[in-house]
Amino acid sequence: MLIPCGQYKPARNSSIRFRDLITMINSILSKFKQKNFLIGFIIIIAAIILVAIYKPNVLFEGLQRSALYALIALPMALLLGIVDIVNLAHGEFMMVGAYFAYFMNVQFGMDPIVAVIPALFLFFLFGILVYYITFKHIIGKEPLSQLLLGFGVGLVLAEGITVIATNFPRKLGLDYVSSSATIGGFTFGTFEFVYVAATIIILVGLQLFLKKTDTGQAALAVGQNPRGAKIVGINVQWIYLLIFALSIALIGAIGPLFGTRYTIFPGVGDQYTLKSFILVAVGGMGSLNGVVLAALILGMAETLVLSSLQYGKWADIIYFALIIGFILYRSHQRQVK
Amino acid sequence: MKYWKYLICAVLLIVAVSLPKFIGVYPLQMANIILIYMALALSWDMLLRTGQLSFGIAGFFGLGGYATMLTSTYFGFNPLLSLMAAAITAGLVAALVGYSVLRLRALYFAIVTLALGEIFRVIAQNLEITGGTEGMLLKQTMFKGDAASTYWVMLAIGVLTIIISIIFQKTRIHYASTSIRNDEIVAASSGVNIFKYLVIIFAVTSAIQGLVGGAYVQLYGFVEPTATTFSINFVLMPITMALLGGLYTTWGPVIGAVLLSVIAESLKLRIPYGHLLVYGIIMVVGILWFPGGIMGFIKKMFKISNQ
Amino acid sequence: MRIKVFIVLLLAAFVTGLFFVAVPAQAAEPIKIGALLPLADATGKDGSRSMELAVKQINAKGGILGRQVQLIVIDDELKAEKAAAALDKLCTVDNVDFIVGGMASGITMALIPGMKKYGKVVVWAGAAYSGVEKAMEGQDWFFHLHAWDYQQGAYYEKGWAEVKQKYASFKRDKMFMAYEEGAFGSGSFKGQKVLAENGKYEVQGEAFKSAAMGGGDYRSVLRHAKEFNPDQFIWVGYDKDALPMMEQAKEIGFSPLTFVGSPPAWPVDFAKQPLNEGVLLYSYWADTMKNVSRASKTYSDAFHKEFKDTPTTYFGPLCYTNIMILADAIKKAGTIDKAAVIKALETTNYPSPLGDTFVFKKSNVIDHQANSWPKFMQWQKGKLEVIWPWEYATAKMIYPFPAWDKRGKASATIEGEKKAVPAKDAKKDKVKK
Amino acid sequence: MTILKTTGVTKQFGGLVALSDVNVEVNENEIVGIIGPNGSGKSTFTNVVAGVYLPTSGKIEFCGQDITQKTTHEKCHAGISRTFQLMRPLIGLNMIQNIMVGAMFGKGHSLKEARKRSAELCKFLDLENVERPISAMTALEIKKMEIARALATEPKLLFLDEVMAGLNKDETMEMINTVRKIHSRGMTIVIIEHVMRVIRELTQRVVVLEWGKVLCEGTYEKVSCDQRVITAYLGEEAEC
Repeated sequence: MLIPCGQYKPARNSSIRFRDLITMINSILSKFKQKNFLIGFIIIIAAIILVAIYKPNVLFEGLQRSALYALIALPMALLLGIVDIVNLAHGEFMMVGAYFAYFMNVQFGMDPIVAVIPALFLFFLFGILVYYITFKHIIGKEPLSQLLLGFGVGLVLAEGITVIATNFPRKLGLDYVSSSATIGGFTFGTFEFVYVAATIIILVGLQLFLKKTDTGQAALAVGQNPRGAKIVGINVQWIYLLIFALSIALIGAIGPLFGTRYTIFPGVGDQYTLKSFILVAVGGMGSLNGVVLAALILGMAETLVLSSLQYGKWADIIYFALIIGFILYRSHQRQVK
Repeated sequence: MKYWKYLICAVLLIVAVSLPKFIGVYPLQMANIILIYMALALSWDMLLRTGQLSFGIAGFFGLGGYATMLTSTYFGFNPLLSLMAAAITAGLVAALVGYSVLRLRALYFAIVTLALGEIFRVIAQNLEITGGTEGMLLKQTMFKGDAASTYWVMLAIGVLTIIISIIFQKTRIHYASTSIRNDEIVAASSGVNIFKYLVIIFAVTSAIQGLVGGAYVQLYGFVEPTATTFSINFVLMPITMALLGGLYTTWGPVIGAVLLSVIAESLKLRIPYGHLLVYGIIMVVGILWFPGGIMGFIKKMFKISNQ
Repeated sequence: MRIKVFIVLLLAAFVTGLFFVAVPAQAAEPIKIGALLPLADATGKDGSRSMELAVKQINAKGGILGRQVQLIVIDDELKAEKAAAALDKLCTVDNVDFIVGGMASGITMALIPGMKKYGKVVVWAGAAYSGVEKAMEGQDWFFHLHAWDYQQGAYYEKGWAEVKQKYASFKRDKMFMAYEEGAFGSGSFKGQKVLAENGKYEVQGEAFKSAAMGGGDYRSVLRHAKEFNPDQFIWVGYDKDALPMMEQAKEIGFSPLTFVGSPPAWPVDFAKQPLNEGVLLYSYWADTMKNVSRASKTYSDAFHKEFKDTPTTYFGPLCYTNIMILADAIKKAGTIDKAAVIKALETTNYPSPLGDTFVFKKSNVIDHQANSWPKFMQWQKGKLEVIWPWEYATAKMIYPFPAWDKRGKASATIEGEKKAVPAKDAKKDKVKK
Repeated sequence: MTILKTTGVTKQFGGLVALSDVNVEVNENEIVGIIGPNGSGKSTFTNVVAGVYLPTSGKIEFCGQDITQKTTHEKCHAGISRTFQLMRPLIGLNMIQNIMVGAMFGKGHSLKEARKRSAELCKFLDLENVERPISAMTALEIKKMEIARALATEPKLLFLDEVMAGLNKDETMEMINTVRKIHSRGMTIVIIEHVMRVIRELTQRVVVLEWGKVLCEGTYEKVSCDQRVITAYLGEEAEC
């Protein structure tokens, strides 16, 4: 076990059993019996089919775009949704990761996708360092101070990169990022499916971590009630440290993937911090699946609107109106309950 | 003891009002910037006292800016009247929007206010009447840009904000917002009409933000939706200043605004390249030293010395 | 008690601030020039370095009128209120004699009230938005170097017409413009629509979110462009959009006859990318111009010697020109008196590293508009070559834009494409000169 | 005279039925005790009547008015006030300011008047040194302060939700006296309690809840000998 958890040891089988699978399927099936869920499901399927006929590229590109959003939002969902730490320097860590991959490529010819693995380790250590220097002293005090701290850390990272590498935009020229496939006269890019794959890997990995390991369970407990978790013997500081470092490691490792396709510059991260923040809120705090679903819906909707020529300039409004709508709807649901 | 306070305030006010006699145009311009951010930070803090975290500062700031621009361009309002229009527009819109949005709490409220600001921006950017993405230029800025007069207007706005904040701290609104922030169920059970107070406070603080936005347009003479008028800077900087200065107080955001603005400007003049790096480090160190903000630190010092 | 200490702290903070901010004014021995540039931006960095270079050169020759020149550059941080404060500092604290610099139109808008208030001679490098021009109507102290947006548009039309004349196979009946959704992009498209109406060709446009603003996915725009099947595709955006735009165009297999981009600068290492081959662009200057222009070579060499670097944006030579024009005028006027300097500036005739010889004329609105013109350039084998105007041409145009599937991994296949340039046109070229 | 009357009040949380068909009447100037094992719906009943939750079905009448759909603060204005099971002081305010919140918003007094009345309440409940912050107060004082905050709204009906929890024997005694003192001023009180001794000492009538239903009702003596109640409590503190 990674973390000494004291007396807290939930009795759990760490392997997925067949029976678990059955109960999972059963719980999914039982949802279909609810009328609303069924209607919603049918509408979504119908919408997907309609879109696929009307504009097949929306399906592929929307999926890819959503996957990128979800990918970047997941580490924040882990940190903010599970253990309630706001890290406004989220996007900046990704930016640093992308610069790391860039210079690994320029200096040593390392492929950015390979650079994900060293980035994962380095950023885990970096996360520990940043946690010990900064966030450790803030957590549990005034929660809003985290906003200022994150903003300051983000500024230091962005400006540090500016000092080291200037703020000229950089982009690796990689042949494979513009690879494409053609099906029946319809050409679409294939590289960005990397984002889809990475999202699935991270999502499943995090779910398993949270549900099937003692440490993950402890993290959930800390998120729900830090004081209670302390009482039952969980080492809360350790959990914070671990989750923080894990989140930084993940977002740092996403950096190289991001940098393959997008131009990087010191200010590239902050927009994605905001996007992730929004997705975590829309998806529901604490729900990783919700975040991915929110990314899927918002990304698809955005792509769909953009794909129509006249309304493209209103895409932002639809995006933000959807966000407000979702959050209001969810809050309404909560009240009804 | 009590009179001391008033005396000091009076002296400060006199010094502030007569400042143009002693200092040049550039320090006055800096004072204007400080007053702009101070009013924004303080108004944000006033809403935060109810526990509602708003990211919509830039939205209402921009809304007020556009209101000023449109009323003075199309209806020929004089500058002060157009500032009123800005405050009223922002306040009204906030009250209307607040009816649905103020049921939300915490991060959900924060994100929705942020999204609202973005919606205002996109509307301003896509309409013909607001000048589209290129924005608009004001024919004549207020008082023809006379440094002393504009400073007095800004000072009036700053003092007004401080007075509103003090009123909020001295009257029942203080009790309402503190109880809502601490425990909504207790507040409601004690008879606080939470929603009413939230709408009032949201409208008032948004009106202040709109007013400052209007003044910004009157000072610099233009609106431009993407980079300036709805800039995320007007969200991040006030929040940063209020947090560093100390929350839930009148003087915390004021101190934060003065300190951070002065530090930013002096750093810029001393280190032309990379001053933001130092600025970021100061922020991080500042919040690590004073986790409760500078005001929190001062209060703690007093408690220790009193005991 | 509490309030007392607090007041003391507040006053202490304030006094410290004044101490920091109020830099004491020095005796007015040197001629002072104040510059406003966004130092964190590539354009501002090139610009400020070039200004420093110009001032150094002037001072090395003994200054102007026997006085040294002092350059004071302040970062406008691309923030309107900071820029306005910086202008006030230049005019009241540093007591500069002249104002130069300027990049973004949005920032310039915030400076207009201040500039009018102080009425100092302003030689302004940047700002293309014609709204600024309208606001400056009748201000005799305002000298503007960069062409206004509508002037640029008209000039491009002229250029394409000349290209068409020269290359028989050149076609530009349908055009698609992808523009970033900010003022820069949408302003360009607005102008383009008017020009297309006059020029009687078809134009369609669509906005995209620039990577600078958090965008970076251009595929829907590119698909629309592909459906429209234009002869010419132009994107108006920033350096951050450059390479992903090419990659995504390749991804969906979109290669129009001419592929034009007009960012203010290009990303680091764009020159090394094989995808850039054949991309056309609008710019005022390229380093290769040292082969055709002596002024350009002098500047380029001096810059390289001073900073061991090559300017990446045309704001380098533009800002260099900015200082040089002003210095010449002061010299000619023999004084720093405002009216005399304005008179002298009006007679400016300066062969600039940008290629053009700068003179000030009346524009549609303002009295003093320099005749600086953008050029058509093309990436060829990793170098920016000037295509048009013919007198600065450093290479011939590759036409049509080589299709993605017809080029190998390297740019070796391009050689054959070059033959598409009709040989007979070489004569016309000479006649023009 | 009946002051509070609930008819068929039911509350569901998703699939969980927390209250089902609860009919309770409270008469003016009496002390009613509500008892029941953990999770029997005592606190939910308070929350439904005092307005934190709206009932799924049923009707709540207060002083002859239908207040079923009213919000929390409206119910407070109508005259229902309450304390909480766990201590919930407003930590941003000091002792007297906490009480002033009730006086100002529950009854609409001005700041000055509220301070005066709150000071009186403090005296009445033996609270001293009223400008202390919450951090400098004992548990008993906080409990008393919360009662004062509820009283400051000048209610017709006061709910005391497990007001004795966490107090030692002496403190419990003091609290019982305090409740008596409040009752002697003519207040109608509903007391939700776990500690049987308190119920025995204070109440005139007891309602027993189990699984969200009313099990039985009557005087303490009658209820405590009821076989069903004894089974429900399984001998827990129930002494005949």
